[in-house]
Amino acid sequence: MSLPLFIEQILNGLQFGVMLFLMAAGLTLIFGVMGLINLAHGSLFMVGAFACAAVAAATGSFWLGLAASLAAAAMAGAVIEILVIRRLYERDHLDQVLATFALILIFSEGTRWVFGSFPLYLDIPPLLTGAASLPGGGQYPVYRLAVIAVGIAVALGLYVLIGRTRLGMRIRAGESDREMIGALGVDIGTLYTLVFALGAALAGLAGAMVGALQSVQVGMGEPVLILAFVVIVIGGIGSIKGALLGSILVGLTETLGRFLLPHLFALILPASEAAGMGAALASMLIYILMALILAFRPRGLFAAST
Amino acid sequence: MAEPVLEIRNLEKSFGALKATDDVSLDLRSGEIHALIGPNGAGKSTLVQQIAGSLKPDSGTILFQGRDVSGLDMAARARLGMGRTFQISSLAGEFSALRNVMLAVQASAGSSFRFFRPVMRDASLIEPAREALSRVGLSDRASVPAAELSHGERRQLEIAIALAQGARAFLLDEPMAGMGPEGSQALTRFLDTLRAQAPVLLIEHDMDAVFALADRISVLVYGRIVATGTVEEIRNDPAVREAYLGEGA
Amino acid sequence: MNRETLVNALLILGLLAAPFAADAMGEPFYVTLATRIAILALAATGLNIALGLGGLVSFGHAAFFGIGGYAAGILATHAFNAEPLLFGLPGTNQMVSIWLAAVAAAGMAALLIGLISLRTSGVYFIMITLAFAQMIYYFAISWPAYGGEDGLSIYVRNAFPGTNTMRPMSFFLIAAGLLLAGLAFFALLRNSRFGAALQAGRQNEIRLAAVGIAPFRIRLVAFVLSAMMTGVAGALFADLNRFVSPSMLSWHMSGELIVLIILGGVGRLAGPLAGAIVYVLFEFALGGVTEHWQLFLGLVLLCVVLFARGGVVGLLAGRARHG
Amino acid sequence: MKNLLAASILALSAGLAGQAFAEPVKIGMITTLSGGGAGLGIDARDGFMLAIKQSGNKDVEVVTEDDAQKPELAVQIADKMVQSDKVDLLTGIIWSNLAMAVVPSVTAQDIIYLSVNAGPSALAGAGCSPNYFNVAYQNDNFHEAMGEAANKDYKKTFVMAPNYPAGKDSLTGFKRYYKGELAGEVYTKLGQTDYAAEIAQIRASGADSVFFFLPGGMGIAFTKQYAQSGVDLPLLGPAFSFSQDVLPAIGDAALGVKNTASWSPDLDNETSKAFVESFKAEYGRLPSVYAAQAFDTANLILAASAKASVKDKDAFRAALKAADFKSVRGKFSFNTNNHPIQDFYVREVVKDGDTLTNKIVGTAFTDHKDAYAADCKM
Repeated sequence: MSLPLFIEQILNGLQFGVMLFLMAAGLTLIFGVMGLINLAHGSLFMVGAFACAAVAAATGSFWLGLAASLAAAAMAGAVIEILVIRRLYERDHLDQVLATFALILIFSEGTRWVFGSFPLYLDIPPLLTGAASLPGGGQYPVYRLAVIAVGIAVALGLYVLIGRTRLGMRIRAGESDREMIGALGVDIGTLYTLVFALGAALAGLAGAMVGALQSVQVGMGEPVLILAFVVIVIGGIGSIKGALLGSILVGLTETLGRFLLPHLFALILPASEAAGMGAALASMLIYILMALILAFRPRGLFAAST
Repeated sequence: MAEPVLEIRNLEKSFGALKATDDVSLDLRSGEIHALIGPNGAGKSTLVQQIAGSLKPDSGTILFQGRDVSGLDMAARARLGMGRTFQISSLAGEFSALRNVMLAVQASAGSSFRFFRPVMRDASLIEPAREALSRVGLSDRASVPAAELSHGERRQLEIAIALAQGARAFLLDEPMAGMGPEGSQALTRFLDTLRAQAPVLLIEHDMDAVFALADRISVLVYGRIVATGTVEEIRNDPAVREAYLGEGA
Repeated sequence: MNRETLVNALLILGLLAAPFAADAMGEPFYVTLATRIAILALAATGLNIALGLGGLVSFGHAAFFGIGGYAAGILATHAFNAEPLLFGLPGTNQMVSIWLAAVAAAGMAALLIGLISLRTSGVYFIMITLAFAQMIYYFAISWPAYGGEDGLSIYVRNAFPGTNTMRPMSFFLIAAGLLLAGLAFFALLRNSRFGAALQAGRQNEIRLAAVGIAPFRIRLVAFVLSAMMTGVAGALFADLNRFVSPSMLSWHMSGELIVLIILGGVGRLAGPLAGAIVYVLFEFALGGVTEHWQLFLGLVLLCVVLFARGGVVGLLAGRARHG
Repeated sequence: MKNLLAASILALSAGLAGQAFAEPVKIGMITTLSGGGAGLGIDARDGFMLAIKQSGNKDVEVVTEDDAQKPELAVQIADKMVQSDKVDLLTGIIWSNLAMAVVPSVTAQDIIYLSVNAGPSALAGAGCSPNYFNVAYQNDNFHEAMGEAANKDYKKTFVMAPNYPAGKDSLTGFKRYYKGELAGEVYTKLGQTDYAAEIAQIRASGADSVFFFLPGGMGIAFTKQYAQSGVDLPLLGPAFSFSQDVLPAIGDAALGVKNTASWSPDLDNETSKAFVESFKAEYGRLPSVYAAQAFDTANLILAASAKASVKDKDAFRAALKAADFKSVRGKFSFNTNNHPIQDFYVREVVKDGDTLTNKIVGTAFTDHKDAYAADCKM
């Protein structure tokens, strides 16, 4: 195994983790502030990808598509928050799981009704095509480097937003004490809608960026959703820091496991069987990781203080 | 002197930089009511939680009936005979008052791993539960769901549950809180009879009740016990007057 | 007789009577549909022990459903091919032995999963049960010995003494019989000492511990019992379809089981049955009308959660009462 | 031109339309019309219904239902179609796992099933049935064809497929005919959408070509990511990842990729040309290989129904087995296990105006039979 290959795989894990972070940050923010568990977050990811693909196809510009994905996902988020989600804040998790499960069905079938059953086309913008040289002789796609950069920028942005702005102060107040921010004279309904739309926009952004790498199709949000849940549970629900760390951990585990496990099994098994066994174990690996972490830290690595 | 029923030695608990329990030692002897008083934020509830087993101390030992229970969880300590009531009532809200008490009977007498016999036809659960309810004066409210009881009734129900557990010591966390003067007086009279059954560690804000009931009083300030003694000794203790009653200096 | 008892009796009688009517009219398919309802209701009744009585929102019960299904599939395959299973033990095509195996396998899995999962609570519990189910799902897909993603066919439905199980009516009666047994078990459990402790733990965990009952052990046993019943339902489901595949283990299946309970009424005796009747009929009726039926299913679910709390049984029989 | 072709279709089908069947035929079509895999099912349904429509025959009734790609639902629908709708024939299933759920139990009930796509090996070998006719292919075929075709240009191929039975069959099929060395063999997670880790391994492997089988969205994702990665080894694959349903979503990244299939839109025979034109006229898009196979299936049923009564199972099975219909694939006959004997072509993805499509660049096999027929005792 050469060094460039190893560096490339680390970057792959990082890029995957950063993408998960965009999803997980929204989920964990919504949980932290409103105490809501939102299964439909994957649908907002899908909305972002479809909006980007549709607008990019109509205008020929990926960048307009990207803007559209943010707007469409934020809008979809705000609409479902007002129509459905705000009725769920006082309910138990069971009702929340079920209502947002229903939203998944509605979003998926609705999207299919509008866009049809065939995957849409979305390509990366010309500016970001091609591969860059890595130190050590490897090559790496520019677009994936850009995704990593966006992820880091969003993480920094969230840090500043929550730590340094009035909105962030209200969000933090909302996390620790809902009645207090009511007393501060903040319109709590608007704040919740805003936070939900912010989380949705992050999911939409992730959807658009990933849509250019993968295929834009109905149901694309579900595997990502489950991984994002794994991430926030590992990191500690409600903690942005935990979401970041969990994302990177899951991204690296998933990528390196897929790559290294077959090699490990090859030491004791014939090649073809080793590939199969390694792949089987790799697909279970992050769930094993999650079970291990929760067995020792039942509230995740950075549990919020409740 | 008889061996104490409950003995706490050098208990310590910190939350970050805050020392909530600072080298606390105290004991509870059979037949007495030992009151624990202190200003808000002194760490009384934290101490009760550690004694009952819902919070783990950083260090120190808790002996109950001569046995080290520091490693046991709340349920195990309850089974040994710690009967606890809560500052904010903690009941199974959908269950009737009677079923709440029956749960305690079931826990103290026999196993909960019985899967078929209906509890509502099990006289060995119902009879002792009714008796406990009647002792606290809740007989006519037996079939009302706990969530629909009044504030005072819920406090009485908690005590009935502790009785039905067959407690060897009672840990009562502010049982008078939120009760009207009449209720407080009735409860004071009742608690006075309770010490004959088992000793009581009483955490209470109501000074009239404390001075009326307590055999001994310990004063907790900023996580430390600043004084322990009889009612008279505490009334006259200058340290207590300064730190707690806000007099002097 | 109070109103809930009446509603329960009507639901059960309705389920039992409908297939006879359908059979008499020469519509055997409706017998199959009723069998499906009975089996899903049994699976959801299992989940209702953990979720309804214990408040344990398991988002991974598909794991036990699928394990039961695979127990049936694997034993039947070995019997069919006359290959020994393990340590020279033969497979079997006898339903009763298969059910016992399904109970044992699902119970073992639940014991292991429960030991870790029950250390957590709330959202963490929801997510860790989901994660364990996903783990088993991916294992089933990638494990080649029993068909992987392609699943495993049971060529001939397994046997039950004294009857021909391939007749839709016979198989329905077997499924309905197990459902009745399951409901009876649930009813007894709910009113027992164990049920009292389990329900008290849902209402107030601290109270349960404060009287001296450790919630963990109660919940673990409930989780295992719950999984066992769902496992038996899984074995029946495999026999209904004469087929078992990883999709029985998928998270959508876990979601569907929860949906059945909420639709019918959480913690109610006949809740899962009412939910299964509504869900299966809805899926059947709408699937023939529009290919976008999942959209309407979603809307209906949403309305139930938002506006009709207590589900079908709650609507018909009013709020639940505890003695 | 279009009118001329339309006229010739009418003329072609007139022969069948004129004949009333001995018995009306009721066909149950179970296929995937919702969820992520709906594109394939919709193509199959449209191809099938096109043939029925062109025949103009009033004695054929088709009931279609959506299986949502769920095996349990497919079984339920099959039960309903057999027990309640009382269909004579079943068809339409796209996925092997759904076929494995439905086919063994319906054929055991003496219902004839015709496969428009899935061809699991279990049903071609020991599990074959006189009531099961596969009009598409045996699952290994496309991969075998690529293995054979790869021998010409490549010596060291990197192979990759998802870790599930069809994926393993795929690599087995490829290796059955490929004589070169394997630079690597990788199984990915089913439903995986990010292939950066695998692409890195390909880059490091020293291969001279890459063979992959990744159906549906997985293939779209892989091909796009591969094109961006800077690795420029030639890609080889079965037609599934480069069929007409997914090409628009992959875009130019697919250009030049070699893939194998039993049919291509540019296949040079009258039936195929007429089919492509009329499909475009009817639905406004190019047909995929799934549409072509379903179109053939419908025409096979029509031809057999004209010869024998569907109620006379023995005669009807014989009429099906004769395969006396005009296939869009040109030559078509059934092997002893009721699976096709047909030619396989190497296609290349090209751009025809603005539309991405496939062009035949060679033949991999003529009159190819699957590897399992010998195990079929029938």
